[in-house]
Amino acid sequence: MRIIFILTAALLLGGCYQNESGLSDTLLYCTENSPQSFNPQISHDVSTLDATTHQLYNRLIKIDPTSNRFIPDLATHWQESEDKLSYTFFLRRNVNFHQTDYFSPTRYFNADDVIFSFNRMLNKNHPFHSVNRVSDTFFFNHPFTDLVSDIIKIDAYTVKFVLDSPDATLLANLAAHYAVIHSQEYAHTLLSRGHPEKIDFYPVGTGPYKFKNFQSSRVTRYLAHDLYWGEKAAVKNLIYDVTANNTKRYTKLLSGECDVITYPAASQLSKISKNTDVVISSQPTANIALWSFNTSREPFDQVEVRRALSNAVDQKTIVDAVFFESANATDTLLAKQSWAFNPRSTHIDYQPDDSLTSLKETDYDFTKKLTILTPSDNSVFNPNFHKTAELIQANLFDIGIDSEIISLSHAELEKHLLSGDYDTFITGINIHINDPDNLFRPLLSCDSTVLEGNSSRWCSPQVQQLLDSTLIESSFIKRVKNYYQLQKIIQEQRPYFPIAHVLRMDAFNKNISGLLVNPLTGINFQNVRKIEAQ
Amino acid sequence: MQTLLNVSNLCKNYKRSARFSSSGFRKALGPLNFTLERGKTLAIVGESGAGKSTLVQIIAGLIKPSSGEIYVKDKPLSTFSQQERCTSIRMIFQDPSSSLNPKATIGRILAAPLELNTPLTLDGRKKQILDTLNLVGLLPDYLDFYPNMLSGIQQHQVAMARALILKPDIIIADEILASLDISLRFKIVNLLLNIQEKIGVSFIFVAHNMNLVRHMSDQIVVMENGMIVENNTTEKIYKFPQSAVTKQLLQSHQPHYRKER
Amino acid sequence: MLKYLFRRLNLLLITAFILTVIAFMLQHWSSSSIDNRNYFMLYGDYMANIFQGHWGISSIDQRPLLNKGLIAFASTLELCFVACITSIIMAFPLGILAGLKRNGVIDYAIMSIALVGLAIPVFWLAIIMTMLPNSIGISLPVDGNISLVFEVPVISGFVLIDSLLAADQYQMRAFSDRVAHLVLPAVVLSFFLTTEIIRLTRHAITMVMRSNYIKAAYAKGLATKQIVLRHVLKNALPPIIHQIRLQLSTIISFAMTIEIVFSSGGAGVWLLTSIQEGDYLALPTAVLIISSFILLSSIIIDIVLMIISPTKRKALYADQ
Amino acid sequence: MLINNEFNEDKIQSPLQYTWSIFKKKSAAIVSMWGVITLIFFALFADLIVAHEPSTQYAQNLLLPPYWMEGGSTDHILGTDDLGRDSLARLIQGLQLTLGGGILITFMISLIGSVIGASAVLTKGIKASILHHLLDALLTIPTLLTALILIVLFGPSYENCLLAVSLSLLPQFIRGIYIAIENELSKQYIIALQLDGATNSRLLRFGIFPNIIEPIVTLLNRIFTMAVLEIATLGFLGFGTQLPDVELGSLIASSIDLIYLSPWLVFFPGIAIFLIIIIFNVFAEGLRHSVIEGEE
Repeated sequence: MRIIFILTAALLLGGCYQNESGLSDTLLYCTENSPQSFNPQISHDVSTLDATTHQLYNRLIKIDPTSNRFIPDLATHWQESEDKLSYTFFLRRNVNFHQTDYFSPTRYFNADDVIFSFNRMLNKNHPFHSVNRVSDTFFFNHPFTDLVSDIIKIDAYTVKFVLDSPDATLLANLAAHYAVIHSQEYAHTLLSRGHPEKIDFYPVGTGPYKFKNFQSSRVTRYLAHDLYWGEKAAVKNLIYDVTANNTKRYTKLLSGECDVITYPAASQLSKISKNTDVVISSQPTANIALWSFNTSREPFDQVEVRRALSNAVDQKTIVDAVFFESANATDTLLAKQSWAFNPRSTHIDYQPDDSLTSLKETDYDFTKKLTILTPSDNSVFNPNFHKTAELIQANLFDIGIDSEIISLSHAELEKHLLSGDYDTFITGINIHINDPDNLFRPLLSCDSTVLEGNSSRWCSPQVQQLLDSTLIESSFIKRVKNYYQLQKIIQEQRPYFPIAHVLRMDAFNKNISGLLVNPLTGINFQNVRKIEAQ
Repeated sequence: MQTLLNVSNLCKNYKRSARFSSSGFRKALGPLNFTLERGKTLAIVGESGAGKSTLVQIIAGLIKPSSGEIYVKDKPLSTFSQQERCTSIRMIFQDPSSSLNPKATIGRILAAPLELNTPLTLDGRKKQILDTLNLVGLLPDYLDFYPNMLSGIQQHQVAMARALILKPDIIIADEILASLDISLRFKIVNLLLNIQEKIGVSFIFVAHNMNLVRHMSDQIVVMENGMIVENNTTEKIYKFPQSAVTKQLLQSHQPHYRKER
Repeated sequence: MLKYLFRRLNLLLITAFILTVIAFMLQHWSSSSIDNRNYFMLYGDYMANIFQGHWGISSIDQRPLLNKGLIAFASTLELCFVACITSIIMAFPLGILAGLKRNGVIDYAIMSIALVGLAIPVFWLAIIMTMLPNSIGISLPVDGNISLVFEVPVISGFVLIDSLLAADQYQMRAFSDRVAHLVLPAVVLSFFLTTEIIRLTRHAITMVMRSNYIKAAYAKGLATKQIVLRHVLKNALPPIIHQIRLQLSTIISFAMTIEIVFSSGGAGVWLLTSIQEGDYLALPTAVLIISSFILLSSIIIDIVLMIISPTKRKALYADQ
Repeated sequence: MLINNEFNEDKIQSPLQYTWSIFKKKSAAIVSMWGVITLIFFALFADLIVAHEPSTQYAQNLLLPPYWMEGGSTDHILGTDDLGRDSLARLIQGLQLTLGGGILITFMISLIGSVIGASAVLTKGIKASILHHLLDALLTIPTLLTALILIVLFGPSYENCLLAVSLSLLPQFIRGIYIAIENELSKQYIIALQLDGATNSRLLRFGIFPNIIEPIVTLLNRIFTMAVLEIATLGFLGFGTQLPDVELGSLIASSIDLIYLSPWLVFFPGIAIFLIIIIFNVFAEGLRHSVIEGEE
């Protein structure tokens, strides 16, 4: 009898169980990946940005999400010189760095911190320049590092950025995810302790949240920064939890184990949108899913073959079956909302018969097995690579091309890509800076490697020249014109088959308010409020 | 005349319980000495646990003796090949219902020893089987039967046929009567005596029942605690029992119905 | 008794030796270092390291593998333990009922349920269970060991105990949260276990009920309930415990699968992520930890059983 | 003792025939036998039965529900998946690999296990003792762990998955058959057969094997059940069949993201596994009971 009593008690406990995440001072955010580091300067994956940019750090300036104008952050105001070669920033006073278990700041934020933060990226002799530098990561290769020639400390609260030549993108770059301000004092402490590498894993910043701990590559805990200079965060404990499976994430949102989830499974969006307890935030991004042709290999070096293959793929079905409502089908690399988008570019439709005819004209070898390379894990720009590959495979089969899907894990994939032993590759690219150069350069520049994005191994002198000249072009009209021309070339040449522009999706319980998602720089929890669950 | 069986200084010491001993006694045996002549019947009697079963199992070749030797026609048994042993000594088990393979027909059961130990052809085997069946008084119809379709006494007859089929010199019968009804016991005993008369085989009987033993045997060995306490002709044992055990056995005139497992 | 213990110990040592050889080969393979010394030397070194507690370092987070493995396995054990208790509570009455009403309607009903329990793949049942919060509105957690709100320090490795120890910080909230997290996985696991125990109980009951002393008890005029309580349980328990011992590795296997579906931080998830991230040294560690647990516990069960019922000694010899 | 000839023929049934005659009278057993036959038939002749190829994509029919539900079509009886492939065709393809694998494993294990088990019983001594300890050691490694070890060593594939499952189940079978034979060896008719001078192989074939059918049926049933469950589990975890081949477990894993949208894609493969095991278990149980009754 006693046993039955205990059992009943346990069941009752289960029945009346109130989820602990119901507490209004704690917010659980379920992401699909753990951050690679806690410094957006060296890692630019979506998870790192979501975890760091708006939570741990501030930048000098930021972009107002509604008006798209630059507004003050750590810099209260700024001046541009007449010759457009220098910018002076006036810094905010009485800004506190985080007080944590591993560091106690003794001074406020000042110009030294700005200079430290940028010199780490710009100055190759900087003691922190090579710290934690895994490979030629995106940022350290970015042309921005070449454009700024010097950063001068005028006084403790004034800094001047000096450029070699006028650069239209400087402010955009300073508002970008990686232009965060670190503490110079903390860096020096770490150097003297002999652990400079900790700067990227035990972060200290000025943001509304401070780092508490990071457990078993799954859970990250933040505490509200109670000495924050601006409006303090309403939710005291912010917990990031990695739940890789997107169905599981949604299930956890329903069971109350997550308050906010990133990228709910695309296949479930129609169901989720019917759930009145859940709010979906969806934002267009410039992130794009692609199918790239290896142009360094026969027969994909022929533009006719590339166009014919593009003709053969039923893009609409792919978008329906893989992305459901989480992406907009596209025929161009650049997203429609970009200022450089060319609305009059040529299009290619799903025409398998035409495709077959033109392939026959090019003497395509139908006996050869075409390889479709895919990553084995999913990514923000494609919820299901393998499914995409299977759909393409079926389309190719219809026109008589036999193909083989090679699905590889991250490390294997890199090896394979570098060897160049592939015909086509299903991939995509994340864009964090709202400038066309950020899309075109990794995909199309001769200097860009396969791993940086140029998976079609594309290199055309004409395109390269357009890319380089447009970057230093100060006339906006001229830039737009150049990009129009570039898009025209690419639409004809087809080194990539663009599949869809992916939406940034987040879902959260309806008791959450004030959540801001910036598709470029990540999620922002600063103003989030949570109504206590009944 | 040649001695058919000569047991000389036979000993068995156990370290552990033997795998095949169903009663599982752990006592040492011997040293034992006795002989058996052709066409005669030897009865081994004693209380249960006296070592009768072990002794006959050693003779049958199921257990190896620790020391001593058994001579069959003056030839040591340890030098016998499997075939020679089979054709000279055969054993009838206590309970035919468990000693006949339930998944084999009578024909199969009887053919197996012939196939394994004689060079006979198919026809030869068939003839031998029919002859033997006839000898034990069974109809040839039974060849296709399975053991569980036969009555208890028929099963006994089959078991006997299996022992006889190789025309051995000695047949060991290990308490075969214990499981039978009193009327059937006599039937079996008579059958055995008839067979002995016809083919001149020697019997070794294990029993506790002195009654039947007297009727059948020429010679009696009385055992106690692994030793022979008395070994004499049936006449003398009955008339002048020497040991206490023998006297006690003789006094229990009433036949036992209880089955020994 | 002493002789039996000695024999069992002997068996333990030899089996443990074979296991360490397997683990050593795995270790040797996965570290893929080229060493020209002979295998005996290497094995000696490996064993020396094992005995000193140097089981290697995880390549994922640089924590000692032994520590990680023990913590993970503790969580698996906790699940197994809770599931065992739940299923014994559920299965015992059912099995007894089926055994008593053998070949009746109740028996058939219970045995059909038991068959269903055997046939349902655990991972599938687990998936269906994770859908519960959505479909019937029960608010039960479907993921993890304990809500992330609680930062329970690892003391014993058993989260139930640790969450109790953290009571000064969270009162009983952490503990009840842990219990809630165990409900669904334990239900799934106990589904399979219940099946097994029902079958065993029923069989044991039938065997016992057929035996003479029960008939005698009936003859004495005792009521069925009394007989069940007095004789049957006492006699049916040893074979059931014995069978559970044999099922131990299957139970742990299933528990690991269930953990993967519920992403609870146990041995299953630990191994899966380790393998996916190329930390193959986790495998020999897991083999040693889990196997030595099974080995030791089966020996303890054997000895306990032998103390309970000395007549079973012979059966234990034969390892049936 | 005259025996009428007709009566005689009627009466003499071999144990096999007798068992069959008992089996025939059990309706559940007969139904399950037809179930087994149907399953195997489906698995063997899938191409002839199902109108669709498992890999053909019907782009205009994505995620169709089963035909009895709203929006379903009789063209795709169990609906289609997210690529427009026919669910039934894929289910049957999965059935082929899961059921086929289970049967193959059971078959191989019973062959190899019987040989090892029998030779272990008949050659007592050091060899058997080594085998015992090795089995003891292997039995303490959970099957999932054995499978993971093999898959790490040789890479994930359907063949390796089958190998892993076989290796993890083999010790159980050997143990079982060892015990069954050992029990049988102490029976008197085996001793009698040994006295007839039977060789070991003859002893096994005529003496032991026909008398341990019941424990063998139980063992095989258990091995088969575990094999199917483990193949599916490994497939589910991604260590079994690799795409584009599907197996029931991997079918579940690949449909799990669609569980809110098209739950039947997860339900059906699970139910298929469930049915396989239920049908084979009822069949084996019927067989076992018939054997027991036949012996009584």
